[in-house]
Amino acid sequence: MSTFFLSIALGLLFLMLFSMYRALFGPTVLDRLIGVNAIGSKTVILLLLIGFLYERVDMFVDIALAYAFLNFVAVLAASRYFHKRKGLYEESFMD
Amino acid sequence: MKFIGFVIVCLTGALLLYGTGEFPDWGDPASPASIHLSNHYIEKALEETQVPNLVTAVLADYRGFDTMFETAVVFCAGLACFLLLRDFSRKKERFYRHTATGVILHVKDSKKVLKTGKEFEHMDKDWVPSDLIIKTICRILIPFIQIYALYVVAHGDFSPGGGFQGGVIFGSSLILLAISYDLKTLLSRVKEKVLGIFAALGVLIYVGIGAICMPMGGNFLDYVKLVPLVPGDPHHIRALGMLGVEIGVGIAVTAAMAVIYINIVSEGRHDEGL
Amino acid sequence: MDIIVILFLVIGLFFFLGGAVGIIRMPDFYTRLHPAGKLDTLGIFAMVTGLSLYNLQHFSFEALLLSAKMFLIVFFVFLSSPTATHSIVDAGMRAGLRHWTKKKRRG
Amino acid sequence: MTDSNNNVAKKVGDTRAAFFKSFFSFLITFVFMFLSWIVLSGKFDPLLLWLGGISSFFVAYYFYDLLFPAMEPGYGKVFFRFISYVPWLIWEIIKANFHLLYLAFHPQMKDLIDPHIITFKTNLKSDIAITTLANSITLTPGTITVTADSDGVFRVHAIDRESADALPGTMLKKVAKVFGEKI
Repeated sequence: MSTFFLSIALGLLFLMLFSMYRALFGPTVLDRLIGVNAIGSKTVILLLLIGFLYERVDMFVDIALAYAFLNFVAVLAASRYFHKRKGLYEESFMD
Repeated sequence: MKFIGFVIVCLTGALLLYGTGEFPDWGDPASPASIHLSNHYIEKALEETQVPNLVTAVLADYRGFDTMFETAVVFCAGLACFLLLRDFSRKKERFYRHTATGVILHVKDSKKVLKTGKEFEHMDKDWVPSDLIIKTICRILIPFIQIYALYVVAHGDFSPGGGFQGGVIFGSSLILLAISYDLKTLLSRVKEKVLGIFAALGVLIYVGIGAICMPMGGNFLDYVKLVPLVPGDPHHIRALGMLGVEIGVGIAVTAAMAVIYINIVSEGRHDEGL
Repeated sequence: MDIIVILFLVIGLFFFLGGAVGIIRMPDFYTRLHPAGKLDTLGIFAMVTGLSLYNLQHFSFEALLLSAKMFLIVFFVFLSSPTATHSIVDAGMRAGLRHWTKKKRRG
Repeated sequence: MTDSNNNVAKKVGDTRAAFFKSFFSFLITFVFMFLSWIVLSGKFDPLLLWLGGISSFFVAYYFYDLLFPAMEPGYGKVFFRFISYVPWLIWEIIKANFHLLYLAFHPQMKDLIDPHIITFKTNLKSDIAITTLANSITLTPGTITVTADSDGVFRVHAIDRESADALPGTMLKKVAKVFGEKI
């Protein structure tokens, strides 16, 4: 079973690359924010899987929960920042 | 002046980099730390301290001084932010908002002051009303985040948490309150003065627990000497001492986080903030 | 039991894959949020369900509490994820980003 | 810190009824906090239980008006109706997710989607009902709430016609029923 968990974790890591593309090359700032948020939600699961691999789930659940909190606060703070400061710019869409 | 600062920073960095050359390689099995210290910690920590989490045992007991000064550093960071950024000067132009109608008044004369309260309230130039959904959801979530933060502080010896982590989460719950409503709501709940007092109080708890050990006949932070003061099983005295220390760290970190956030986000003016 | 767990995990991974592909392929910022916010939420739900079932295999009271703790993550994500999505959309709207429409592409 | 509590008490009129109202919301917050402490902790050590009690008291004392700002009589009923609403919502989410998956993997995806913004007005009054509806709309794939203000006006970004047609419809009826409001 642990091999299976490992392969699922590797799959998640692979999927993070997709979001990483958005986070790095996203045309607008908010696209980057989406990418970061998506990476965060995958990391929560990744932490749980690592916990099962090391057989210390009780510890890793705490870390995952804290990570979810901090991810939420970070996204909210970043978008609130753009509510106030008009630091966004309009760009042509990628068709 | 800027140039001199740049040179000093570069020189210090170069000195530190030069110093790292003398360190043993990372994970070197022949280094003194791996031969004597680690083995002792790993083998003896549980029976000596009765704490299941090795990291906490090392952090709050064997290396208690280190953690104490880390807490002091966090406190100093909060203090520095306050001293550098806090702006007590009166603003030349002020904006007021009529609560019932939403009409905005722009007062240019710095001497005229409107009474704020039920009818008028202070506001920023770039005021953004707080969003209903974010407000409601954060209102529901904040108590749960806080109980989780306190849980992390209290379970420092079982779970990966501890004072620093719990303090950061509690501080972020206060920050969430400031984000979802506005900074004034946070400041009306938690006064700036209270935050300052709490930041100092946290460090005081840590140092105080260390200092009480000395009149009891031990060294600084020698938890074993606290046995006559604390009821309960004397074997767990080290765990209890660590718990007290963790609570102190948690209080200091929470208050320092909030102070840093408040001062940075409003540039020291304590207005609407982010 | 293992089969159910594997099924849940694979379904969750599939949702995550859909979200990742959607983030890459969708034409503009608003449409990208659709797969990012929702498919990830359901992916977390499916995966945590699977993992907590796996955790319950050696049944005891502590394992039950641990699974409940895992579901706290789901509870939190179900509250927070739509809020985060909404707040990002709101930021985009206030910044005046126009949304992609079919007409615009034709003209 | 205590100032805010005093302010709240003064605002309501400082009568006995207001005191009981805030006391009840304090008590309920305390119970909720203690339950979540037990779930989080999972240990029944007396010391840890005492710490949990103290922590719950602390949170409930200073932040009791966050979780339940106004204590109304029908909260218990609302809670149970809300619990019965959740499985329906999850089922809707799962159904709609497959639609979104189909869209994401479809080769000619840009011909299928047709993003547009719809506006509709509801008669929901309370903040929590509006928030529930808005978050349910956002959780259901294909639609994202853009703004929802306290008058009950919703602006929703929908990814295609099919998901837009379903709104407000059944979901509004269910939410209104949960919180006992008229549609």
